[in-house]
Amino acid sequence: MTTSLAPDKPKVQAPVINDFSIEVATVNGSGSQTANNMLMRSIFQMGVPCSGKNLFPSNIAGLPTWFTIRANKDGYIARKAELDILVCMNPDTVFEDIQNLRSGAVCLYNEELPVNEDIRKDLTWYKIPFARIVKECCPDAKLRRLVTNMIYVGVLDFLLEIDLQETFKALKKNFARKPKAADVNIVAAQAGYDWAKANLVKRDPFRVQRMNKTQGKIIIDGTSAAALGAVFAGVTVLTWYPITPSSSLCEAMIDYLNEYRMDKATGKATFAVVQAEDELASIGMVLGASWAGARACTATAGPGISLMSEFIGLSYYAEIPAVIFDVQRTGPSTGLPTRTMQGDIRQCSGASHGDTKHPLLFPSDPSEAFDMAGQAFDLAERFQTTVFVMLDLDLGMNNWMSDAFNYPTKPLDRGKVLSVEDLKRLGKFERYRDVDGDGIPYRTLPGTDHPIASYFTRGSGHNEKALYSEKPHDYKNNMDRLARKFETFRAHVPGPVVEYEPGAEIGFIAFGTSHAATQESRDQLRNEKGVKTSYLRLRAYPFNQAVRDFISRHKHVYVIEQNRDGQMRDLLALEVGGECTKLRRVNHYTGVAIDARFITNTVLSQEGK
Amino acid sequence: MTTSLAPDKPKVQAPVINDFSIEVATVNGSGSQTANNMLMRSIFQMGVPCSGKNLFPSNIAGLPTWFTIRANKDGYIARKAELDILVCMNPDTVFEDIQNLRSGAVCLYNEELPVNEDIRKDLTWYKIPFARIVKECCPDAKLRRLVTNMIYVGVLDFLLEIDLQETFKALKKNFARKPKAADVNIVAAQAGYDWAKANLVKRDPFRVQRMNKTQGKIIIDGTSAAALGAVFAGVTVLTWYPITPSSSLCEAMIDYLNEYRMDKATGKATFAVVQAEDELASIGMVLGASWAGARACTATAGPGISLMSEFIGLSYYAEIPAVIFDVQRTGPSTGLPTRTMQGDIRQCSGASHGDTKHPLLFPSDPSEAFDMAGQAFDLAERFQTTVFVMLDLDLGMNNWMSDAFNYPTKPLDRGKVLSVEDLKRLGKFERYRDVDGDGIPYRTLPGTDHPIASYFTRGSGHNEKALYSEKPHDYKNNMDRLARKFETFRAHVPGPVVEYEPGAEIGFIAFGTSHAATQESRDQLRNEKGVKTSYLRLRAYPFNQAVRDFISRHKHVYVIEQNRDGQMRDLLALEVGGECTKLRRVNHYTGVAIDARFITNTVLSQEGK
Amino acid sequence: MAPEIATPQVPAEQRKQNRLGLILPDYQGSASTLCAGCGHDSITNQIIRAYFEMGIPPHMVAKMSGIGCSSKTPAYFVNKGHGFNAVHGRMPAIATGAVLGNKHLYTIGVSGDGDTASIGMGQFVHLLHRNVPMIYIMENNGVYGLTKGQFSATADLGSKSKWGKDNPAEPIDCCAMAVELGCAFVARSFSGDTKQMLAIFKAALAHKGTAFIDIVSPCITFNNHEGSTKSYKWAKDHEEQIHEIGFVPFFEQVEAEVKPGETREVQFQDGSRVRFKAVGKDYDPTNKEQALSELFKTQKERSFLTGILYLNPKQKDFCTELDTVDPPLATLPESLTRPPKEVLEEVMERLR
Amino acid sequence: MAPEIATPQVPAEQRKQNRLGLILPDYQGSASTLCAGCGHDSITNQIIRAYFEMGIPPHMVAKMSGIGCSSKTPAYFVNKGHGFNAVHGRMPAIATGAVLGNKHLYTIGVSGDGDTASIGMGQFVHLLHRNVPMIYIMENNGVYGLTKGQFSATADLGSKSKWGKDNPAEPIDCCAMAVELGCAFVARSFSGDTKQMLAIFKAALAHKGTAFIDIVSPCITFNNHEGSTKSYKWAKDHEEQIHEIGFVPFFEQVEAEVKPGETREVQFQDGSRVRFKAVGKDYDPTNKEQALSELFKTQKERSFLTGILYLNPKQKDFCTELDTVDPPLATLPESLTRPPKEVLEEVMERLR
Ligand SMILES: Cc1ncc(C[n+]2csc(CCOP(=O)(O)OP(=O)(O)O)c2C)c(N)n1
Ligand SMILES: Cc1ncc(C[n+]2csc(CCOP(=O)(O)OP(=O)(O)O)c2C)c(N)n1
Ligand code: SF4
Ligand code: SF4
Ligand SMILES: [Mg+2]
Ligand SMILES: [Mg+2]
Repeated sequence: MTTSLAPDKPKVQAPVINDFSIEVATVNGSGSQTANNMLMRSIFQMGVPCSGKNLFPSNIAGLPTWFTIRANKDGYIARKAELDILVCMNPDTVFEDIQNLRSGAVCLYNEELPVNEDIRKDLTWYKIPFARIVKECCPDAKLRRLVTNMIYVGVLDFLLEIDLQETFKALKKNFARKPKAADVNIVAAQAGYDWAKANLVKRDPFRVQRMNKTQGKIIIDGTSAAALGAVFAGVTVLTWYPITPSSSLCEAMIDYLNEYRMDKATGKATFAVVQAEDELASIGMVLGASWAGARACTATAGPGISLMSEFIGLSYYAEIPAVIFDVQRTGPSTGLPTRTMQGDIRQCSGASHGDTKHPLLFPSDPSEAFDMAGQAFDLAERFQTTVFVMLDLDLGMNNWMSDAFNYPTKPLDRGKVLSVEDLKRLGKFERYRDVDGDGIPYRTLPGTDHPIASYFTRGSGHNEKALYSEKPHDYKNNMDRLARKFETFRAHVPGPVVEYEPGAEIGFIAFGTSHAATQESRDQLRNEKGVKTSYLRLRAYPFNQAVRDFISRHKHVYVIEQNRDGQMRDLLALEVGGECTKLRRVNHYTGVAIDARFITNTVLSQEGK
Repeated sequence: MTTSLAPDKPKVQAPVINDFSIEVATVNGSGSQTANNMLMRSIFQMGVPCSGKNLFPSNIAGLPTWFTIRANKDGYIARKAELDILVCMNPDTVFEDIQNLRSGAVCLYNEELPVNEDIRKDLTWYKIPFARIVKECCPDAKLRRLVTNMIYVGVLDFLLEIDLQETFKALKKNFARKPKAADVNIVAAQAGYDWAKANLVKRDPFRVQRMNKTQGKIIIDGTSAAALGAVFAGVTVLTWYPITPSSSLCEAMIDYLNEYRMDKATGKATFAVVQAEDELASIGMVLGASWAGARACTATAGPGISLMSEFIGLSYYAEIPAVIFDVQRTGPSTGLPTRTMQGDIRQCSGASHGDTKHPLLFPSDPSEAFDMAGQAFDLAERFQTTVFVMLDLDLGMNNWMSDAFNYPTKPLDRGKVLSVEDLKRLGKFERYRDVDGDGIPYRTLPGTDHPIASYFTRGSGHNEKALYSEKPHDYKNNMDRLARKFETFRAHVPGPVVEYEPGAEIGFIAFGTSHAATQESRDQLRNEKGVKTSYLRLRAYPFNQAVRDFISRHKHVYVIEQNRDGQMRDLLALEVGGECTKLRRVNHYTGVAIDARFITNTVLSQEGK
Repeated sequence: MAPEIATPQVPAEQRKQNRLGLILPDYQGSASTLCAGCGHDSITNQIIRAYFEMGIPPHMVAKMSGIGCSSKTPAYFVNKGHGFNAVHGRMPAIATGAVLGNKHLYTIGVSGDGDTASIGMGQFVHLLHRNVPMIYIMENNGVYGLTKGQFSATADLGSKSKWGKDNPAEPIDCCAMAVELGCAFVARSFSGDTKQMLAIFKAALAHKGTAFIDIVSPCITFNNHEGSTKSYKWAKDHEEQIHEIGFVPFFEQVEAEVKPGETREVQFQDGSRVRFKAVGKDYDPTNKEQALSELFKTQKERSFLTGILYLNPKQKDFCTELDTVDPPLATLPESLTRPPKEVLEEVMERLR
Repeated sequence: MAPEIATPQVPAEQRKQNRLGLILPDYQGSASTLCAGCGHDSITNQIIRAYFEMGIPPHMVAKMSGIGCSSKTPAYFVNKGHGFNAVHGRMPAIATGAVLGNKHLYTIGVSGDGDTASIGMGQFVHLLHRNVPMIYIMENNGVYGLTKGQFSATADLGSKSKWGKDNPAEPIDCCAMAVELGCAFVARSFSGDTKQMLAIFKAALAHKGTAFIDIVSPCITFNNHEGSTKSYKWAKDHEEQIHEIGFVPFFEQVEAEVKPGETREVQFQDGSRVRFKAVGKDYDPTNKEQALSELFKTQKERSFLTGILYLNPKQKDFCTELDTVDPPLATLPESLTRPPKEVLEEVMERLR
C-alpha cells in the first residue's frame, strides 16, 4: 500500500517547475553525501541552476545531518529557509524535521520510521520501504547501507521527472575510476525509480524540466577551487595543520599538486607540502619559505588565525609575503566548527599587536576563489606582506554551481626582487627604502651571489638600510612608509562590482557568500514590494573610491554579513566618516548560511515597511 | 682649570626656578639608574613635582641610554622634548647628544670625553674630572664604576642648589637594607658636591627651591603600582612569562606577595605563582585557575597578547574570568621592545576570531593603576570574562610622582558564584541563563558538593543549560546575551573624567600616559594662543553616555594617543556614528613618550593657527 | 574485535556500592557521540570504573581536555564532576590552572595524540616537567580523528593511511619522552585491554604527581584498516604486556593478599600499593634506563609494551613545591587574601 | 676565565685563504652588542671560523634565530649571508620554511635555552622529528638573558639565581631529548672550549640532517655568580669531555693522518669524516642507549658531558624525504610551476 491512497490529501496544486528545495535528513557517516551530490548533479545536468548545502555536526558518525538542494530556474542558489521536499532518514530528528515543514510540503520517509501521517494533514506523504528495495537490488549486504541512499535518488528522479540517465551519467563521472561502485549505485537508483513508478502516484507539484541555464558551468566546492587557483598560480610551498573547514582546501591542493605538478623530466615535485605540528609552525614555515623566495601559503580557520597573529604581525613589519586562506567558521575553537560564518574580518584585517593592517580578498563563488587565489600570491609577493583570501565554510565545503575557471592571462608577478644582474646594474641596495613612491621596497633572496645582496631581517627596529636602529625617526619613517604601502593596495586589490539601480534610494553592500542571497532579496524587494536597490559587492579590503561613492549616492546602505557585530560595517564606517550613519546592519549569525528572506524581512522592518 | 673661565660664555640668564629638564646620557649596565633615581628623589623631597624617564635599548649592557628628569613647579611631568641640562657620560653618543641641545642649554661632561667646547658656543659648559674625584673618594676600585654616577648627582646638587641632605636621605631610604652601600654613595655624592663647590662657578640659571607640591605624594613605577593593586585585590594565582616591560609587574608582584601574603598561622603561601613556558600557557593557567575559582591574572606585552588570542576568545565565549595586564610596548616582537606605545588597543578590544569584545581599563598614573588592578579583578569575576588593564612602558617602567594609594573601601566582588546553600535554596541551576537581565549568568565552582552543581564548559556550542547544542537559535540566543552582557559593562567600568571649559569649542580626549602631556598642552594653548579646550580623559572601554555627550558638545575633538593608526579614535568613531567627523587625530608614534609641544603643534596646525 | 561502547553499556543492574556508598551509575556521563566501536569509548568505561572502585567523590573530579574525538570524552564520564573542553593542545595549561585554583580536586585530562604530540607538545613537556598532580591520558590512534584521519606524530613509519599512503616518519614515542623527562608515572595500555587499563587508572589515582598514560585506542573510522599499525587487529597482535598489575588501594589493605608471582611492589604516598607479576622477563618499573631501553627495543621490533613502564612515587609534585595553605586558593576568605590597611600604609611610607 | 669577545677580536691580519680563496674577515658579522664577556660571543667566533675553514660560500648562508641575546648573534657572523631574527621560540618553523624555499642554503639557527626549551619546545621537538637539514645551536646559559635573568627550563635544580634564590626544578636536558627523539647529530659543548666547538661545528656542516648542538654559554651579567651551575667557573670545573674530536673535511682527505688514539671514525654523506679519540672510557657515539645512560649518569653527578654525543649520518633527512626537483623551489620558472592551459581544461571538463 502506498501513501497515495491515504485520506484527506491536499489538493493537487498547479505544477511548480524548476523551483524547489529538497532536504535529506540523515545521520553523518551514513554515506548519503554521494547520493545527494548525484541528485544535485542530475538536476544540474538537466540545465537547471542548483546548489547543495550540507549541514553537519562536529562529529564523525551518528549525529544528525541535513543536506539541502535547491533548484531554481532563475538562478537563485542561496539557501532557502523553507523546504518543499523532505526525505526523512534519521529517526532521531524525524519529528522535528516534519514539524518544521511548511504547509503543502512533501515528505518522503523510510517506512521503518515511526511516522504517523495524520500528524500533518497538510503534507504530501510518500512512504518508502528502503530496506526491501535495497535488499532486492543489492545482493552484497555490506554495501547496502551505502547504496540505500541511492534509492531515494531514484525515487526522486521518478517523482520530479528527472531523467534517470542523468543520474547514471553523474554516477559514472563520479566513479570514473571505480566502475564497480558506479554499477552498484546505478542499480540502486534504477531500483528506486522502478519501485516508485510501480507504487507511487505523484500528488505533488514539483517537477524538473530541461533548460539550458547551466551550460559551460561546473559544480565544485570553494576549497577545491581555491586549491586549483593556487596550483595554477605556481604555489611552491604549502604548509598546513588540519582544521575544519580548511583541511579540504589543503587536501584538494595536495591531490592537484601530486597530479599536475610533478616535473615531467625528473619525476620530482615542483612543490613541497608540510603538515605542520600546529598553526604557529605552519605560518612560520610560510614566512621562512617566502623569505627564501618560494610562493608559499597556508590555509586555516579562525582559531588558526588567532594562533598565527604574532607571525602575521611580523610579516607586516618585516615585509615578508604570505598567503593565508581563511575558511571561516563559527567560533570559537570549541564552538560550532562545522557551521559557517563571516566572522574573522575584524581579526584578519588587523591581526597582531601594534599598528598592523592586512588586505583581505572576498571571493563569492568558486570561480572567484580560483582567480583570487592567484591574485593573492601576486599581491603578497608584490607588496611583501600577508594577503588573506577569505572563504567561509559555506563556500568552502558546499557544492556550488560556478562558471568554468579561466586560465590566467597574466604571467606570475613575483614582485620587486633584485637579481644579481639588477644589483650589478644598480650598484646599491637598501632593503627598506621607498624607491618608487608606492611604499613598496625592493628585496633580495638569500643565496643571491653579490656582495651587496644580503640584509638582515627583523621587525620594526631598523632603518632604510635594514640596519638595526631604535631611533625615533627611523621607526616613524618606516611606519609611515608602511602606511603608504597599505594605501597603495587600494588600487591593486580587486575593486567592487557595482550595480546602480536607477532611482534606488537604498544600497546593498554584501560580499562573499552573502552574494547569492542578496541578489535574490533584491528581486524579492523589487517584485514583492516595489523597492529598488542598488548593489555593491565588495571583493576586497581596503576599499576604493567606488565604495565611498556608492555610499554617498544612497540614502541607506544595508551591509549584509554573516556575523553578529557587523564587522564589515565597522570597517566601512571607519572608511566613510560622517556617512557611516547611512550604514545599516543586516547581520545573520546562526551558523547556517544566510537566506534571501531574512535579508528582505530585516530590510523591510528597518525601512518601516 | 674649570670651564667657567672659558671665553665667549653665554650671558648669565635670569634665574629659572623649579622648571627644567636634565638628561643623563650614558650606557646601559653602567649602574646610573640608582644615581638618577636619587637625583629625582632629592628634587621630589624638596617639594618640587618631577618625573623621570629612562630611554634604554633592547640590550643588556653597553648601548646608549638616556635618563631624563623633569622638574616643574606647575606639576607638568610629561616628557619635555627640549633639554635644559645634559650630563654626558657616553662617548658613543656625545656628539649627537650635544648637537641635539637647544641653544642656552647646560652641558656637564666627563673630562675624559673628547669634547671641544668650541663646537657650541651657545651652551654653558661644565667639565668634570670624574675619574679623579671618584678615585679620591672611593678606595675600593671595584665599586668605582658604580658610584661614579653619584658624583654627578653631587655636582648637580651644588649647581641646582639641591639640599645635599635630601640626597643622603634618599640614599638611606633606597639602601635601607644595605647601609654600607648607602655610605659609599653618600661619600661619592659629597665628593661631587665638594669638588663642584671648590671648582665650578655657576653660570646657568636653573635652580631648585623648596616648595610643598609633593606633600602626601609618592614615587613609584606603574608596574609596581599595579602589582600592589593586585596584591590588595586578593590575587591568588599569578602566571607569567617574562617579557619587557611586563616582567617588572610580575617580579614586583612576587616580591610583594612573598612579603605580605604568607599566611601568619601556617607560614604558607596564600597564592601561587607560576613562571609558565610561554604566554599560551600562562593565559591557559589563568583560565583554568579562574574556572576553579581562583583570582587569577597574568601580565604580558603585545606579542603575548597575540599568542593568547585564542584563549582570550574562549574566555569570552565560555565565560571565564581573567585579568590581563598588558604593558604595551612598540611592536612587533622584534621591534622596539624597550620603547613605549599605546598600540594594543585594537588588538585587545577584539582579540580572537569571531564576534569577541573585551573591556579595557586605562590607568594614567600609578595610583590609578593600583585602583584599576583591583577593579579589574572585581569586573572579571562579576562579568566572567577577560578584563584588560592597559598600561604602557612609560607608565610601567618609569618613576612617577603619584598620589599615595587608597586602601580599598569595598569588599572583593567575587561575582555570581552559587554555593551549595544557594543551590539548595534555588533548586535549579542553568549555567548560561540570563536570570537577572544583565546578560551575566551564574556559575558554580568545581568541587561544589551538590547534585546539580556540575556543568560542562565549552565554547559557544551549548544551550542555556550548558548542554551541547549546535542549534541555530541556541547559538544566536547565547550570542545575543553575550552582547547584552557587554552592554552592561558600560555602566560598570570606570567612567571618564571630564572637564568642560566654558566657551571651549575644542575638546581633547586622551587616556593613559598621554594625560600629563595633554594637560600641559591645554595650558600651552590657553596661555600662548588663547585657545580653550575641554578635556575628557577616558578610563575604560566600552564608553558611556558622557563620552558621547562630550563629543556632541564640541566642534572638534582631538583624540590624543600614542600609535600610528588612531586605534582609540577608531573605537570612538564607531561609537558616535555621524559625529565621528569631529574626531581628529593626534598620533604620536616614535617609541618615546608623547610631549605637550607635539600635541600643541599638531592641534594648532590642524586648526590652521 | 568488538570494543565496548561507552556509558550506555555500563550495566544499570550493577548496584554494588563503593566506600562512599555510591554505585557505578553515579560515575557515568552523558551518552557518547563517538563512532560506534571507537577505542576511546572503552577507555571511558574503565575511567568510570576506576573512579567508582576507588571511591572518589564525583563532585571533586575536574575533567579537562583539549579538542578532538578523545577530548570529547570527559563529557561521557562522571557527570557530577565539572568538565572543561578547552582549546586544541592546551589542556595541560588549563589543567595546571585548575590544580592551582583547587589542589584538592581529582584532576584528569584526556587528550589525543594530535592534541598532545603535535600542537600540544610544548605544554605536554612542561606539564611533565612541573609534575602537576593529575592523570593525563593520551588516547592514541595515530591519526587526527575529528579532522578526518590525517596522520599524527605518533603514527608509525610505514603505517598505511585509509587512502593507502605510507606514513613517512618515525613515531614520536610519548612514553619514552615522558620517561626521559623524568615523569614519575608512565604507563602504556591498549583500549582493548580493559583489565590492565583499570589497574593502571586506579594506581594513577593513588599517585601524587603527573600520571601519564598512553593508550593505543583504535580509530574505527579512519585507522582500523589492514596496514594500519594502530588498528584493533594490529594492536592485539603486537601488544606486549610487560607485567600483570595488581593494585591495592590504601583502604583495602587488610583484604589484599599477595598473589603468586607478584614479586615487585611499589608503595604510593597514600599507602596504596601496586604489585607486579612478571610476564616473560623481569622488569623493574623503577628503573628509568631499563624503561627506555625496552621501549627502544620494542620500537625497533614494531611491537608495543604495555604496563606501568616507569614509577617513582617519591618524586616531589608541583603542589608540594608551591606549598600553599591547605584550603583551595579558590575559596580563601578575603581576610587571608587582602592584607590589612597598615600594610599598605607601610608600603606608602617607604615611597614617600 | 676571560672568554673571547666576538667579531672585533678576529685578527684582521689573518690573511690565510680557504678553498674559495676567501679570508676569515669575509665571514665576519657586525660588531656584537652583547655584554663584554658573554659566552655567546665566543660561540660566534667559532661559527665564523668553521664557515671559513669549511669554505662555505658566505652568500649561501641563511642565519635564523628567535629572540634573546643568543638570538641576536646571527647579526654578528657571516654578514654576507641573509639573516632573520624572527619571533620568540619559533625559529624552527622559520628555518624549516627557508629550507623548503631553498634547500641549497646552509641554514643555521641560533637559539637560547629560553627560546628553545620553554616557548620553543614544541617546534624544537618537531624540527628534530622532521630532521630538517640545518645546524641548530642552543646557547645555554640557564637563564633568560635578554629579559634579565629569570631561570629557564634548563637551569639545574638548586642553581642559585643572581638574587639568591634556588631553582626549584630539575633541568630539561635538550640533548637527552634530542637523542631520545632520534636526532642524528647531537652534541654538547662549552663556550670556553673553542677547539671542541670548532670541530663540532665543522662536523655539523658536513652532516645532512638536523645537527643539534647545546652549548653551555655563561651569561656574565645574570648567571655567572657563585652558586650558579652555568657560570664559567662551574662549567670549567664540571665539563667532562667524552672524547677528542678530529674532523677531516672531504676536500682535505689526502692530507689527514689518523692521530694516535683516534679509534672511532664516522663518515658523513659528503665523504667528510669525524674521528674520536677516547678520553677515559670508550664511548660509542653511534649508540643511542649509551648516550642516554651517560647523560643520565652525568646529570646525577651534576657534571656535563661534552662532545658529539650521538651520530647517525645515514638517517634520511627532510629534503630527501620531500624529493623536490634539484633547483630551489624559490626560483623555479613559471614554466615549471604553472601547468598548461590544457590541464585546467581537463579539470573543468570533469566538473561540467
Ligand atoms: C587551533 C586548532 N587547530 C586545529 C583544530 C582542528 N582539530 C580539531 S581536533 C584535531 C585533531 C585531533 O586529533 P587527536 O588529538 O589525535 O584526537 P582524535 O580525534 O584522534 O581522538 C584538530 C587538528 C582546532 N580545533 N584548533
Ligand atoms: C612572545 C614573546 N614572549 C616573550 C618575549 C620576551 N623575551 C625576549 S628574549 C626572552 C628570553 C630569551 O632567553 P634565551 O632564549 O635563553 O636567550 P638568552 O637571552 O639567554 O641568550 C624572552 C622571554 C618575546 N620577545 N616574545
Ligand atoms: S573518528 Fe575515529 S577517533 Fe573519532 S570517534 Fe570515530 S572512531 Fe573514534
Ligand atoms: S645578558 Fe647575559 S646572555 Fe645577554 S648579552 Fe649579557 S651576558 Fe650575554
Ligand atoms: Mg588521534
Ligand atoms: Mg638563555
